[in-house]
Amino acid sequence: MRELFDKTQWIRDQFPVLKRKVHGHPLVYLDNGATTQKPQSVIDRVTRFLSEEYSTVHRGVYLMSQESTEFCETVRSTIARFVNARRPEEVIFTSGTTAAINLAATALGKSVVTPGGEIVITQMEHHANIVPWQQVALATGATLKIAPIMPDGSVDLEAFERTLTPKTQIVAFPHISNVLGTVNPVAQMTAMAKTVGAIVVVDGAQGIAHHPVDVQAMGCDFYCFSAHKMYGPTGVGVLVGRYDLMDQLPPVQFGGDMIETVTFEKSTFAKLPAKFEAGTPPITEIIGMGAAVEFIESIGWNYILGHDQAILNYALAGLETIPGIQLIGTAPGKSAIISFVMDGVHPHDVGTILDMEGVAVRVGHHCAQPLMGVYDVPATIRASFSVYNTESDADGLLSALQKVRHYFQ
Amino acid sequence: MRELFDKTQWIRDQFPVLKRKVHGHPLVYLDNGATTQKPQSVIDRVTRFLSEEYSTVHRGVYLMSQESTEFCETVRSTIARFVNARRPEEVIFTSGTTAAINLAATALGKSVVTPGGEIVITQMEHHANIVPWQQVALATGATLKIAPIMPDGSVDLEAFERTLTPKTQIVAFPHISNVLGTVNPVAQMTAMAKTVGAIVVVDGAQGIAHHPVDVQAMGCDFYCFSAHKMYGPTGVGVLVGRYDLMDQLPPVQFGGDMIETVTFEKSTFAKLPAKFEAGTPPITEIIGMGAAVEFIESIGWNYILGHDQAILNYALAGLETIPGIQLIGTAPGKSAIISFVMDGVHPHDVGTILDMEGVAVRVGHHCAQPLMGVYDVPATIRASFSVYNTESDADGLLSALQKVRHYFQ
Amino acid sequence: MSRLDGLYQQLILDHNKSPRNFGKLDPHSHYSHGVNPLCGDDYEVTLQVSPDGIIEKSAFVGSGCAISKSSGSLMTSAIEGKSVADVLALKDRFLNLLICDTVTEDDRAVLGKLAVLEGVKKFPARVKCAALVWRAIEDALSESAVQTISTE
Amino acid sequence: MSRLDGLYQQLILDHNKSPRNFGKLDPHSHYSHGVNPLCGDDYEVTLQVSPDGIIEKSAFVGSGCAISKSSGSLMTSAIEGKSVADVLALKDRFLNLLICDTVTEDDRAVLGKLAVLEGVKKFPARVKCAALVWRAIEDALSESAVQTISTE
Ligand SMILES: Cc1ncc(COP(=O)(O)O)c(C=O)c1O
Ligand SMILES: Cc1ncc(COP(=O)(O)O)c(C=O)c1O
Repeated sequence: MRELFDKTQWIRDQFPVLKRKVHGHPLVYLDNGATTQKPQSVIDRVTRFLSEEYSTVHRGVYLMSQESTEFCETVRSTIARFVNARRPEEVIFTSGTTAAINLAATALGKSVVTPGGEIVITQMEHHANIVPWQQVALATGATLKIAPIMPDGSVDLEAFERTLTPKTQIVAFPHISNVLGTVNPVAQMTAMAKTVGAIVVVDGAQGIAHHPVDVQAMGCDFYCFSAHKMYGPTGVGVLVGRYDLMDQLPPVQFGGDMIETVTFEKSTFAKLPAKFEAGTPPITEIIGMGAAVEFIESIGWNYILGHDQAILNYALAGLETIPGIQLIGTAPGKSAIISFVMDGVHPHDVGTILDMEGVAVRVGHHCAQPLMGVYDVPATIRASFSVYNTESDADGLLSALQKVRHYFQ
Repeated sequence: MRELFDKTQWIRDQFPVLKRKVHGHPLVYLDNGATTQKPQSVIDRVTRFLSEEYSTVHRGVYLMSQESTEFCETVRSTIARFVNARRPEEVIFTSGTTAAINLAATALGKSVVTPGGEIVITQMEHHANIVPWQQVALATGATLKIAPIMPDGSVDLEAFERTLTPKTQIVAFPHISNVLGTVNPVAQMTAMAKTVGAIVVVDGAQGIAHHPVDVQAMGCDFYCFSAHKMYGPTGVGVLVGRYDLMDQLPPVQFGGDMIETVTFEKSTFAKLPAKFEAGTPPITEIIGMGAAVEFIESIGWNYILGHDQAILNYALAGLETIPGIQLIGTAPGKSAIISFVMDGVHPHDVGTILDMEGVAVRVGHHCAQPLMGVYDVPATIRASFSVYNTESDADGLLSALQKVRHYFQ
Repeated sequence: MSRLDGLYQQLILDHNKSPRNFGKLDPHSHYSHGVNPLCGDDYEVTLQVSPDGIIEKSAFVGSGCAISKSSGSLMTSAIEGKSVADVLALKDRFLNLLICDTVTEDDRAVLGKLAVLEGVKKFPARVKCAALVWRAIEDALSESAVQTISTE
Repeated sequence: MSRLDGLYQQLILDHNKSPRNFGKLDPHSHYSHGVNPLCGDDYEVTLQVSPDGIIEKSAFVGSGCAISKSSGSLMTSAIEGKSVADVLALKDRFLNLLICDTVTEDDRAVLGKLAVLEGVKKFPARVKCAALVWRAIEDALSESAVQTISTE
């Protein structure tokens, strides 16, 4: 464990923002579930691109545009390798997870979902994996069905299986819950969904930076994520989709680069991935995302997984010493996302007091209002950890919570 | 004119990429219609944000998140002022022009356009302002009607007026044509469209950095643009829309931040602008876009308009000295976008030879295939100028074109 | 006094722990439902207003943070017996207290115990918490009194 | 020789100006339509193939850059009288010439005049121009010969 935290210092040094002070205290950044900070390598890559290399993609015969195109296509290949996609064309750049899920939902809603069909999601969804499916259900006359979770925050697999019927057309669930930290057995759930022939969409927003992703081993049809939660830029994300399926789906956004020919009467559409990438892509952000993947690979999954568990256990042990804390989400093998409530104190007050101590956590419903209903809490406090968080960050959280107890006995 | 070009040097010095060499020649960057380079102030703002201030928006009670939120909302206000919107909530952040037009088209397609209705666009549209409307027409049973242009590349206003009927529900056209450089009389065309009660959508991709925009004076309902064509980041753009209209339109993307309440049964949606901004926005890019607007304001419209005409006239005078050049788009008062073809040489060959001389122009159909058909050319060469282009850039273009003539007499 | 001490004063913590007038008046003449979707604060405000415009009774119920809850408790305690016009004037003075630097001793005197919430001024993100029940009562006293209102 | 001189050799410029076999064979036994949507190159290739698999006549027509047009002219000149199998082998050798560093003198001898397009190798963005008509003929000779093909 010592060794783990030594490497953490080496990692911390790569994140300039971590030197910041907040209200006079060193920043303890524990809102990684919302977004992660950026390493120098990502910042530098973006700066260099903008200062020396910036150009548009696809359309230029000139050198700089060819270079930009190559940079972006190299990132596509890098990401395809990172998630073990079958081919680079399975990687569609979007503006983020939300856009990726909406893309998949809209395309599937127009082509796969039918009246009387069923869409299955779980009780632990982020709004981004609820509302698009509600809309598809509304538009198509399909039914949205909710698979329940168990008190510890893991999916009730037996109930999940019973929710699946021959009418199930889509099954969507998160890789990792952004509130509970639960790591879902994606391959197993996908296999169940496949027995009824459903298309499986995995919300990978919290998964991509915390667990190795192998879309082929998982067996899912779509996997969605955002760069900004994996040390990369905002404004870009990815929809990884099975080629043969996506090839059949209709495009969703229309404009330049996604067409083959346009006449005023009729347009024909380009092949994958262009078909789903209308307009000028987030070029700089894609290039920064490539550097983010390289950053993750430079750290390695061994460290990431080990550190995640170490910091989780350390923080949980500390939380036990503070009276009146109730954990929300205690599934075995969960990721280092800790949601909790404190007896007699509203999360909002906790958030303010923690902030005054330099501790950044998120309080609220975490875009998972229905899940709050399941646990019958209006909101939770969420501390979500990342590769650069140390024991001392966890200590900072704990002593700030003591401060909360000082005001709210 | 001398004075203008002196200021240009001061401006050039702010763009680090302009120091670059290409194939041993100083870069002559004339693909500004595709995307513009970035000034140091934009690069620095992005770098500082990522290095010292990065955090998510909306959801945090902690200081950094409040700061991020304030940065982004300040940019919203800045942009509202920049285009003279009625209120900041009329500014919706999107991932770019294409996304903005698609957003408007999808929302209007679901609520305003009806079978038998008519959508009017012009012959000079970019694919981004054709294909989304084709799709709306297809989905609703409306008809897409095309208003013709005159040989010089200006809209035939009489014909435009005749195209409008009481059935016209939407009228969409560009502020400035990306191929022809034509500056459309937006206020006049909007007034015509309003006599038949149509909703007016202006594609401002080429307008925003080249002409002052006043959406109230223009009278249009929507105005769309991308940051990357106005010295700002990729991955962000804006849909400016009339508040009372947008308030009535259904949301298009679904997820976090755009909801009011979510239950598994039903969701209700947030007010403007949140309703149309699902998911984590392009935070860094929005902040960079704010710096881009400040950059434009630091230069001032006087310079921009004067320089645009000066460089246009200088380049046109030079082109006259080269045999066999045919200009595409010669409307009076046009912007500094010069499309042309050369007798006996395909644009693609011109592009390659120019590139070897360090001159970056775009060759092809410029995402305006139907317009190529109107002029009966397969493609054009396009040199598009920006605030940092000098007489010597124009000279570079001309001597490179002489080189083309060396190969292709 | 630290900024936090200024925010979480004993009186506030006390009203948070034992909110006065916590419940729903039945019957009531006026009603409003105030929510802050971002942090989940959610209160119902009910009033019994006499025909001549005097707040005879007021109550609030719901859930939320210490600031919003103590604000509800302090508000309902402060307004009983006051006229509608006086309550609306008090509301303006109170909202002013939360955001303006020009609060006078006179203002504080009129606001009485309510002035204890002035510490919120140094926490801009919490202003809407303190204001929520006041927005709700404003709404309840307006024509369109049955709507749900929301602050963000 | 400068890179540009290597690309725009006299023979290429000559075939661009006066393309051989420029037109459409009617009747024809094989047909394909090749387009490069990005730069607008657009050609139809027609063939008359004898029952025993010999290319008796070939033609191409359409519009595009000097590289694609001269490539069409050189291709149609080179393949007449050859067997389908030989043409497909020639195509492979030609595509190899455009992208590989391992081209031998032997390759160049077999390719003959076609080897003049080797200068394209230094212009990766132009490889698809030179390849377009060859992709079209490959397509014309395959089973699914009536499709439009596109290179990007
Ligand atoms: C006139 C016009 N409209 C729309 C667009 C699309 O903009 P973007 O690619 O940034 O979405 C462009 C630029 O390519 C344009 O020039
Ligand atoms: C599980 C989950 N799904 C989806 C999202 C949405 O991601 P984004 O806001 O980047 O689109 C998030 C993050 O907010 C998340 O945690």
